[in-house]
Amino acid sequence: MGILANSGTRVLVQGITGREGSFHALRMRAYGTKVVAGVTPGKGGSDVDGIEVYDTVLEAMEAQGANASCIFAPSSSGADAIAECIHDGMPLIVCITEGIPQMSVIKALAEGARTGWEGRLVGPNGPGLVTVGEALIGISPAGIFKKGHVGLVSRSGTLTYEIVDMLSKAGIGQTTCIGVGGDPIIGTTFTDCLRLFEDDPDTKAVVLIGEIGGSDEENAARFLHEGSHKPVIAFISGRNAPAGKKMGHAGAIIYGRTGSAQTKIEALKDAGVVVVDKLWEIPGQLLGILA
Amino acid sequence: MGILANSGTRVLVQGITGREGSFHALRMRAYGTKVVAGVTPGKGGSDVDGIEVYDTVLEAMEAQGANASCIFAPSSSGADAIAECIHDGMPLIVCITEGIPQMSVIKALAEGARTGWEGRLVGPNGPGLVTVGEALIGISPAGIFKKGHVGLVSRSGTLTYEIVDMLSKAGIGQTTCIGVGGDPIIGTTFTDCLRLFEDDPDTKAVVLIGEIGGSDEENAARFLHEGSHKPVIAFISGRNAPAGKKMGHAGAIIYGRTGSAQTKIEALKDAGVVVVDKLWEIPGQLLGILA
Amino acid sequence: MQLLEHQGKALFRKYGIPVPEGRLAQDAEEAGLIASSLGVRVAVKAQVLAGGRGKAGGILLAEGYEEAKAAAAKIIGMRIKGITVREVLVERALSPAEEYYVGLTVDRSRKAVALLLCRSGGVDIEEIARSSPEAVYYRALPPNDELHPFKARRMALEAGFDRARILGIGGIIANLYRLFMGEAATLAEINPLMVTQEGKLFAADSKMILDESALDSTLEGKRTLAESKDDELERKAIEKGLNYVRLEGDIGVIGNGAGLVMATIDAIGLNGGRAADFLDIGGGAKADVVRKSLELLSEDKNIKSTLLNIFGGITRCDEVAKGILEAVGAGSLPFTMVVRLAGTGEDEGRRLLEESGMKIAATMDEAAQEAVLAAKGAC
Amino acid sequence: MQLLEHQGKALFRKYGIPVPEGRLAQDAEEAGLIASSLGVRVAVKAQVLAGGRGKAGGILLAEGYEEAKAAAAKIIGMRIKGITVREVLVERALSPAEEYYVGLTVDRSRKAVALLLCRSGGVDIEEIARSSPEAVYYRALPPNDELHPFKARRMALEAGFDRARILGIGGIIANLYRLFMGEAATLAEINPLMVTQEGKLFAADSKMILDESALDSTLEGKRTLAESKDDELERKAIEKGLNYVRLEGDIGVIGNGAGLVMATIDAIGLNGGRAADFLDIGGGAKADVVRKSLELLSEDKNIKSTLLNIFGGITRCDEVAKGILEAVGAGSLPFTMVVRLAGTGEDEGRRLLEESGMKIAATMDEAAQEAVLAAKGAC
Repeated sequence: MGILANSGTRVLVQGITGREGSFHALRMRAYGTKVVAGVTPGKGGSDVDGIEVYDTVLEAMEAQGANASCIFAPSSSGADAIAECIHDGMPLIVCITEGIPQMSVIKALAEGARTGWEGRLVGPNGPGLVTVGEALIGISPAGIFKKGHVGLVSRSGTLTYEIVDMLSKAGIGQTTCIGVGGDPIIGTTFTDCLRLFEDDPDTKAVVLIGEIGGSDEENAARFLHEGSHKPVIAFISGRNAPAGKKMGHAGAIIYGRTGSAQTKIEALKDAGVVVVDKLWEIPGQLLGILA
Repeated sequence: MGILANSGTRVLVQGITGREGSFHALRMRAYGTKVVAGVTPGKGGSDVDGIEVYDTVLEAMEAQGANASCIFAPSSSGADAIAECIHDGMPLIVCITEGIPQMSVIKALAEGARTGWEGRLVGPNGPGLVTVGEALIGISPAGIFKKGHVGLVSRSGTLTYEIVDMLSKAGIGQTTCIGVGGDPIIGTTFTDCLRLFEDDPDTKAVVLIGEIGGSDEENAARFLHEGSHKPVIAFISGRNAPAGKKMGHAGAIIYGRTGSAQTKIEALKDAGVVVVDKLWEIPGQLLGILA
Repeated sequence: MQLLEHQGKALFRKYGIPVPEGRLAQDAEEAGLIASSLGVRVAVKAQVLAGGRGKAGGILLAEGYEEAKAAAAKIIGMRIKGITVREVLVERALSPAEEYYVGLTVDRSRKAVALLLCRSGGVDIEEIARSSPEAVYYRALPPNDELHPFKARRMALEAGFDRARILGIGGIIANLYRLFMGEAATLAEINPLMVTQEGKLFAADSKMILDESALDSTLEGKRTLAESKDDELERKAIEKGLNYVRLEGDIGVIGNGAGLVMATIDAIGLNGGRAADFLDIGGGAKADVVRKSLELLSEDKNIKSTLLNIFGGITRCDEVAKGILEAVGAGSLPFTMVVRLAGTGEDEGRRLLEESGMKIAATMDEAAQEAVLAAKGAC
Repeated sequence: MQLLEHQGKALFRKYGIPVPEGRLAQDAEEAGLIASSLGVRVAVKAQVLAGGRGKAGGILLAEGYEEAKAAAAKIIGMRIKGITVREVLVERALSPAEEYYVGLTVDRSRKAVALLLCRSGGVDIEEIARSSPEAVYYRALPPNDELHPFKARRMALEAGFDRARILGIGGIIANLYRLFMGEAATLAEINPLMVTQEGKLFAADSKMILDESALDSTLEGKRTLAESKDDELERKAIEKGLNYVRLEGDIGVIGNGAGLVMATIDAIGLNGGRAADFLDIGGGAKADVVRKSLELLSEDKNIKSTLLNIFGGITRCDEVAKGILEAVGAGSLPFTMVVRLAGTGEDEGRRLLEESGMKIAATMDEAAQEAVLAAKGAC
């Protein structure tokens, strides 16, 4: 089980003939992920170690039944890759590409809403996701994961690896670990993931790794306030970061009392979440909960 | 009777506080047109010789039941005035303003199509229309018209006056005279007007004044080819104009064998239209038809 | 406003469409220097707004300083379809493996942006469109702010373009669309879009028309517009704010409204004469516009008689009459005046002109006949 | 990329948003000349990216050459929130009748463009938003290429703006939206939008942030970005392609991934230290990036120890180790190095460093403690 992807997920890799794309496509396949196709415009008809390459997403979906895409595109064409998937009704899009302009992502998602697209975008600018033992979509190092009952959702890539490594070494396995992406505008949010974990019978507890900026953590806290939910342990990084000068009044007005480490921690605590001060306290807290 | 507007049409004038707007609003009212409101943003609450002014089209429609708008706006805000009418569901928009970028008009009409607007735009860059004895919307000189049974549709303002004057002096009255506008992108076409005249019991014959460029005359000829129709007399100006260098290959490819005076004249003749060589032959031809 | 090849290519560069390396030269010497700094075989291309440059000898290949200088010396000063060549574009010559056609234009009937693609680009595209219309791919695009490259790639595939090149071609089509919308173009053509022997893509020529209504009505916009005119009088007309096009006859034409002016030109034609211009004073023109118009036509030495044809609506005939008298008063006109006035202010206008001894024609037909007779008499 | 007031106002001008007449001055003399050429009362305004300029004495009113020169002399060289003022904007001083607030920003939660309007502009807008949130008009706009002025006027009416001014205000909002979309802004504020005693509208201040991801990745874009940084080391970092922010402590921090770097800074804080910077080498960094990063930190004289914290995913610990050794080899580092390596290539990386006598911390917590101790020991 786990969420978003499993052993039945048929992944296509956009940008598969690039250096990063081919490297990670083969690593994903080595993990056991069903990597069924690649897309690189102009390279249709070739293959990457047996994975057939197509010119368009539509061709790859029709020929190989791909139902998830992992995007490794240069930043200048990342938004186009997302838009192509949305246009063709791709159920799951995992975008690794960083440096995509925010407005391009807003436009692509608005177009999806307008045309009734019912899929999900994870990222951009994230490490992707892993449903342990079933499917690895993205760039996470495969060796750190261990199958178990903790779901993890994070805005940061390396911090996720750090924590997953700690958990696995402490004997705490995971269901699905998701990096939602570090950009201001992302598809799938903390709240979306918490909702999905709520319905996953294998997940017994969730680790949430937030950071300063935006209000995704506060939104998650609001969701957790409503009704009962599985136990959540959170860590917020950036308490010692300087107050962001970037938001301007408009940001301050919209987000109001959100965005700082303090507001996030308080909101989550109010919602019954255990918020640890130190990263390395997470395994201990989890062992207490899962015991 | 006549088409598009009649004595029941309630006209609002956009840009009514400007020099042209106020001048023509009062001339229209003097003709007998029901000029029920004006719109000039920021001047709401004032009046022009008793005609109340509003800040928005919506307010004018709600307060005065306006169901047609005549736009006198500077070229830089003409497209905005059209867009405002379309947004508020105005049934008839007559746009006098010239110099509106083509793409703005294309976008406004596309937005209308997208949102299900069922109204009609006449113009931009035309003299408007007159249903003789009932409503004058636009800038045509009132004195030249005479009530009767000929409909007239033209791409040119002054040429229309010239012909209407000839007709009236020859004792030939009109139902409705429409200037569709001289811009490449216009709302209501020759074909639209011919269709409406076909259903107007008062109109016995139609005069069509075309000119070189585009394919609106050829499209009208195609419409007239289908089934029987009221008699049409046409004149095409621009036979001696130099061949347009402006269209490029793309224009030539799209319009194919259209656009020149010759192709227009041939197409109309093929559709059973009497095409006169000289403007001043129109009254004689009409007298023959109406006799 | 139609752009010269090098102006269009500057816009191509701005929007990321690859063009061959090259620069504009004002004289032969400069052309030679550009060629030697490029260090490759170059094309020396006349910069004029006339079709058929190549056939007229306006494009020559050259290598090195001497050859390029000689080629430019041949081309600069040459007249192509009546226009004198003042500048040449010197750019890297390409070896085409394939030539495509890519065009965007406003489709008046469909009220949309039309994308046209063809596998066979180059000069014969219109012939191909006529003889085998199925070879030209057509797509009406919604007027959005963007055309996604992935959609452009699919259109290129549907048009039968080489699959191996669709990444580059899709980007070029998407960028051309951005240019089209961003610069308010009504026509943007790359013909040919060249695929070199090495598989690289280049816009080898440009044809661009910008919507004059969308140019900022600033001095800057007006100057650009004026610079785009090859004809001296057309440039002056823009500076004076007049809507004027030079034609090739000997009878001046002034009227109010484009349709009326064209009909007047036709009436002259029907009577065996040829118009020297198209000059529309528009609606509601005051005396000074009429005076400026007559002054402009006075500079055209070909004009033997001038027909001024007014049907007054917003335009008042008495204002027009005042303008004529101002022009006559400022110095005698170098041509015979034939005037026809009708509509608003007709009586007052006639009175003013008749007082000064000028004759007014009764109808448009009569006016045209008189103007033709006067031009012939002056020969 | 945050813009200075005068840079933002240049964009306002480009998009037709009225700003007070004025120019930038690099020294007091120039400021005096601008004031005397304007011939009116002027505001002399420090150009720094810090809030509260006015309260800090960075904005002075003056009239004529002498007063303006004196005001500029006071302001240039002044330090506001740690930033030295290098330039002043000298512009016509306005007499406000009303001050509005107009702002556009990316709304992260709604994934939309947010328009914010308030009848009470000026410095206290945030306070107003807190105390009477109903006074701030909010509207999420779809990400189209245009916001019609008529819609903007209706929003201004809904926000309670003066009905007599909505024509101008609607145009300004629509133009600000064009700017926001056209320049890929993530924030565009006019605060205050001033209505003068004469009823004219002016953007009296600008606050603009552009999306760095949308800057062309050309040298030009990078240079603009570098120029936008007040800090010398931050400018250098951009030239070297490093993602660096200077902080105020004495412990250098380098890590891979923004979250890990922030967590490292927090770990230092929990152990009683203060970080001197945020430096993220990103994913898959090679040895040279690590070397460049250490070289950059070597230029910060405040740094007493540096903690390099790597969890290898795509990034290989052995590459990182090589980079450290290159930096050490190129010249001894002016601070104590504390290294923590985990993940991909950990064993090889440890071996390389231990061979050269460097100690590796076992955990992140231990590494933070060591770095704090080292910094304290160096005092």
